[in-house]
Amino acid sequence: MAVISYREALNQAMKEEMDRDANVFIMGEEVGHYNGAYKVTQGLLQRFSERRIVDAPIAEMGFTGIGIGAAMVGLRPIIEFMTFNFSLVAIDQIVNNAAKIFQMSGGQYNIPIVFRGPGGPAVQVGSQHSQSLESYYAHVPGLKVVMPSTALDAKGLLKSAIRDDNPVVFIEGETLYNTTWEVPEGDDELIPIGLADVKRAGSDITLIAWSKMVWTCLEAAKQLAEEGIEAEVVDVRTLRPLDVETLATSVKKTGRCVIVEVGWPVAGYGAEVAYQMQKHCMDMLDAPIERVTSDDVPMPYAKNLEDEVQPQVKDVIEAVKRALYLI
Amino acid sequence: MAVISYREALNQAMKEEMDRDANVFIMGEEVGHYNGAYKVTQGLLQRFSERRIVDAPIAEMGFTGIGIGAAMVGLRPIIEFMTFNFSLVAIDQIVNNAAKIFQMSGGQYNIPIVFRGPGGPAVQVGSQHSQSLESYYAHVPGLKVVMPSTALDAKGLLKSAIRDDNPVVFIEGETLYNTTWEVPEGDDELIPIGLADVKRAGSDITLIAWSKMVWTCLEAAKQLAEEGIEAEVVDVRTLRPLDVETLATSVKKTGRCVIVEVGWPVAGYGAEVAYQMQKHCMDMLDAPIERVTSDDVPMPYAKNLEDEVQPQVKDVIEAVKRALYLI
Amino acid sequence: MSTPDSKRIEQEDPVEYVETTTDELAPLYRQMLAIRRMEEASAKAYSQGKIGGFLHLIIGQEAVCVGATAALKPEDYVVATYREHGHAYAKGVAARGIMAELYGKKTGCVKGLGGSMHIFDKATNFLGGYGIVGGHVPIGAGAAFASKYRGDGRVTLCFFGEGASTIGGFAEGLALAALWKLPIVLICENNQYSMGTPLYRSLAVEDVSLRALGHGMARDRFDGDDVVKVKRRIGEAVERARTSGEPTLVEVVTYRFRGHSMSDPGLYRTKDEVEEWKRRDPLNRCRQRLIDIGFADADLEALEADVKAEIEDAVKFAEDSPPADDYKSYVVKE
Amino acid sequence: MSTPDSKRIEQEDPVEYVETTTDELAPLYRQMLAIRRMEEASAKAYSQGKIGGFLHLIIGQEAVCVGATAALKPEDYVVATYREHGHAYAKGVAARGIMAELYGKKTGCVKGLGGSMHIFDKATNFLGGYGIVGGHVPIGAGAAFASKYRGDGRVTLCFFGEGASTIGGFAEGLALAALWKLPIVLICENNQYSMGTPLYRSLAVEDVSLRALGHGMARDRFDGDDVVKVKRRIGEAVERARTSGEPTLVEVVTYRFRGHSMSDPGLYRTKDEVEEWKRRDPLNRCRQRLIDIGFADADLEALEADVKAEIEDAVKFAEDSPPADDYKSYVVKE
Ligand SMILES: Cc1ncc(C[n+]2csc(CCOP(=O)(O)OP(=O)(O)O)c2C)c(N)n1
Ligand SMILES: Cc1ncc(C[n+]2csc(CCOP(=O)(O)OP(=O)(O)O)c2C)c(N)n1
Ligand SMILES: [Mg+2]
Ligand SMILES: [Mg+2]
Repeated sequence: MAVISYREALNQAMKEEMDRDANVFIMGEEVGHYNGAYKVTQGLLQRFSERRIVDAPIAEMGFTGIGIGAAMVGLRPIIEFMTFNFSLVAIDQIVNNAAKIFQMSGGQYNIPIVFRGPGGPAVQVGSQHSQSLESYYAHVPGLKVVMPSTALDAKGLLKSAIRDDNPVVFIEGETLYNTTWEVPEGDDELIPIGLADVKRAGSDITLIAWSKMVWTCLEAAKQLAEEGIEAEVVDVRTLRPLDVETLATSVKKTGRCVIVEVGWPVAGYGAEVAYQMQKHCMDMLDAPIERVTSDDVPMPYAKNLEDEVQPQVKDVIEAVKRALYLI
Repeated sequence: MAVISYREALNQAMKEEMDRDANVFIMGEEVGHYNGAYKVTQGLLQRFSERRIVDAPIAEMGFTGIGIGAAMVGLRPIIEFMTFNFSLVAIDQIVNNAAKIFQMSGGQYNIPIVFRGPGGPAVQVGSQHSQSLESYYAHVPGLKVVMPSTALDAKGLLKSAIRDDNPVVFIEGETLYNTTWEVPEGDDELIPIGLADVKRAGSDITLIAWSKMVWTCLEAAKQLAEEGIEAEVVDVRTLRPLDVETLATSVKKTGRCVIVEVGWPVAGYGAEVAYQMQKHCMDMLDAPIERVTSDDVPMPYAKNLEDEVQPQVKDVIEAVKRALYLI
Repeated sequence: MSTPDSKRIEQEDPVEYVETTTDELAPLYRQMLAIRRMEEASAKAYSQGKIGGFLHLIIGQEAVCVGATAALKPEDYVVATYREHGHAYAKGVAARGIMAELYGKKTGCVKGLGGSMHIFDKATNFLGGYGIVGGHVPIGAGAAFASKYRGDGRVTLCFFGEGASTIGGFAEGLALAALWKLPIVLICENNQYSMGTPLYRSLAVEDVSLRALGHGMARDRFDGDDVVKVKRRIGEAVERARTSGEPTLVEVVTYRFRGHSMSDPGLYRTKDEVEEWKRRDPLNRCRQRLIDIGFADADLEALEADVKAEIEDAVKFAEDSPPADDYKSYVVKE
Repeated sequence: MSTPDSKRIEQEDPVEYVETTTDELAPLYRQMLAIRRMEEASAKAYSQGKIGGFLHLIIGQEAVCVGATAALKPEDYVVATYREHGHAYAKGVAARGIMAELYGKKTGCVKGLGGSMHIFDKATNFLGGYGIVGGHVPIGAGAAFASKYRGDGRVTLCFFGEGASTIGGFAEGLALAALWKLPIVLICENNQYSMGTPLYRSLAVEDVSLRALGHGMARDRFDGDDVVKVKRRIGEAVERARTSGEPTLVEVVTYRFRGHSMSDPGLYRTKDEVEEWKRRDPLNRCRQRLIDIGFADADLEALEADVKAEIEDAVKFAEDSPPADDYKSYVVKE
């Protein structure tokens, strides 16, 4: 076991899978010579050459479509969005082509492709560069959607995504790249897509989150523990398909549930989780399901406002107390 | 009062508002000489000339952005998407520009614009032309989202949308254009954005729907009444901002709730409605909230499959009976 | 640049036919005729309510897809729009599978899931018909990218209408194909209308091939009346792609005889205009040419009877096939 | 087309200056200098942690935005990218408002909500800085559309980088501006890098202005060393837009001295390359030219002192201003 960063974990996953399968290649802006805008592809150009690490011009719709076309005929592209904010100019390709070609072709052409890059708010980059688009992708049949919170999950899930025969939208936490975690060495520690993970056990309440908000929940749980409240933290990890069972098992056990997401509230992915939990656990719920989300506003630039807008540890703690009828 | 079609109602709304305000113009593919792909703009070119009824080439991103730019400097564009399926190539303009310019400019530039056109499944047009994207738009702060089900609502709400100082995404039912309803004559019957509408009163259960599914629910309610079950049908009408109060009042009264939507289930707008209802009505709920949605698949072409995939009256009735613990 | 009043089509009349032989021309004529009959049969079935949704016919444009695909090898790829029945057939997709698909049957080439706009066939490397204008151009570039990646020497043809030339998907596909020198031929079938919009109201410059200039890409432009000419000129571009790996933007000027789709009466064109084009029908011309260069009457009769039988068989097959019955197995590949 | 080895910039050296007077040049120099000082001050504040997020500086490119906007009337519109502090200043936005915005203060020109990438100012018709590459080109075309709709005689300048020339938003804006003859000047600031990517790896043809050919649009291309040249040449395009309502695509070859943003060390360029361009610094050249054509030493000193005071005042204003405090009032207009 080695303690490595989330960034390094992603880098290893791609390196190992590219070593393993010559059909895997990476395409995106600044992924090669620049080593990636967030340095996730560091060193890969040197190892794999320009043929397999393809620096693309600013044409997300174009290179997303190129990835899909290449996947149709058997390659296994990894398309990096510099950030998922820029995937909006390419989303038609993902929703209308990547997700549907397997169906439209009556099962003849499957699309083994990974769309990856950072998503969710960064720091002080303003409203066009700070948004969480996971609900857009989770909405679409034909896609899988993965959002790992730790280096361990990042590596194991990215490897699974690359080996998956379907399009996988793999959204990395823009502020998680420097976080570290223990990750086994070698290349066989795959983590299957579609499984949630209990990141902390607890009996009083279930906190459900994904990506960066898992860390926020773990910190909240730690602080709550000091007050004698034991929160279970369940990391969704895969948004599509959702592991309803693991989530519901926890909620049935604790009888209370707070869903924490960094995105906008209305029709966010948290609403789906809430629906599933009320449906599967209603009889066991001792309080309404709470969501903690960002405020329903475009992200402001000023740091103080940005912090106010996003869910903080204190907001999670407050929601937990509301759900426990302590306030 | 005259009985007019949904199509005619939309046409009247635009005609009246264009007569009223010289800053209003319509831009989109085939809106002028062709009178609209669905003939919603019939006759407007003759009345208002090419200056105000602008046939655009196939460049949704371009003409959506042109609308936004024109709105910044004071015009009031109505941008027609031939169908909302094609809005996916322009969604970046709507999410990142239309919805955010008011905020990004610190309140200096508001964007009075309407994006309108048919949405939701048509008949046998396959997966790229049959999808319900309302949850994408409802997710975004800065937008308003309207989906009228009747000619009356269509007219009154479109007029309000055109007069609104914010971007309004106005999604028409692709299969509703020929439906008729009583609509008062003259031009002052505005219906405010943000109000739900009880389309049928009932005491046993609340059916919540929007657009075409309101009709499905009304039919289900009729059939249920024959069995002695009185369903209240609430038409959401405006998805953003959602009129939680009207919905919750009904659900608290009936104690049961079925949400019916024609789109995909996962992270659909119905999930948001479900969350709001469980949050506001949990103590008054006698059964878990049910959703009836389309199957979680891309839309097939064959008519028999297409019908199977979409919510039918019988599916609504079944869900109602489940919620009433009758099955 | 031109105005509504300027002559919109530069067209030699009479056609100067390209040299050919009956051996070369007869199979091309056969394909064009089969496509014409298939399209007519589907129009009939549509009006009988047996085919639903949108149905975009290619009648009048057959020489383009037939001539172009004739320049290919079987392993080459073709990508097309929603107006793709002809392209699929020309690439080798059986009329049975296409017709059954239009009928929404289980035996359709995509099992009744796609319908008219989404014909796909892996066996013949037909990469599909797509409904979002311009969205398939990057897909085609992607297949070409794969060929370059593998060095497999395959070429991709990507068809689109002139109406697609204003949309970003086309522009990005063009830019990337040029930058990366992808072995693709981008074929603009300029049928002079994008739905009800004539060229002069959708394009600042009606010569779409000029877009190649800004990207240093090879280009060509000619009319689509003579299927052999199409085969030769596209053949040059295919050769360029195959040997030097370089893309070409080719514009072929053509005309659709019918409306945009079955629901469009086409009122935006004068009867005279349509009649004038019908007079130059590339199918009739091809037939005449075949006779002129010495194809025997008996052979022609046999060929035409054969086509008739093939399409009748396809319709019967479609009629008799069981309805589509599975929409769940092709969402996620297990 | 060119390769990595070909000479990437055609650049006269020494510059052949365009005729001018001290009356014309002094205010242009003043603006360029103020922008340079403002950028330097913001770089400093950024490294002190007082400015956050991305900070894209325009140092080295000042002659372009200053020369171009000098060709405008106050009622004309300007739209720009995330690298827009200079454009905003040149259009008349006060340094105080810009600097306070970078600091995220309540007194910022967009109240601390936008930051470096989103400067807007209605009073000066500055329609904003945008973060999605190419996404603002249609916005600019929209302002021009409004001018045409109203016949108000205004002209819109829309600035973007050469890296934006491959994206659909640019292509669609270009096509529509050409088709509808919108009074806009599309100005490509070709600073030869798009983040770390040099021209030859992002563009098949390095002359972006050639894209105009496919749309029958007027075009121009020149280097951005002499602010007066920029003013004259953009002035011609502005005049064309104002009088005949026709758009122009103009490419100005320039260079950014700093990295793409503050977090980019710019390792993809050689020191020599950067030094060579710094030697030709348009700001220094402008200053020298001003002296050469007879601007008095005392006047120059006074001008420079004035600029220094203005920027110091702006920084002090930003430092002293209260933090942003309202993010709720500007989501929906009531
Ligand atoms: C992005 C997008 N916008 C609009 C449409 C609707 N539409 C379908 S075909 C068509 C006209 C296309 O014209 P052209 O490209 O010339 O091809 P043709 O139909 O003439 O073969 C339009 C507007 C669409 N399918 N996709
Ligand atoms: C659609 C989109 N893709 C990617 C980015 C990330 N990005 C920001 S600036 C930039 C480079 C732009 O280069 P250029 O257009 O030449 O302008 P310059 O920065 O040189 O002024 C990139 C890739 C973005 N903001 N938007
Ligand atoms: Mg056409
Ligand atoms: Mg640049």
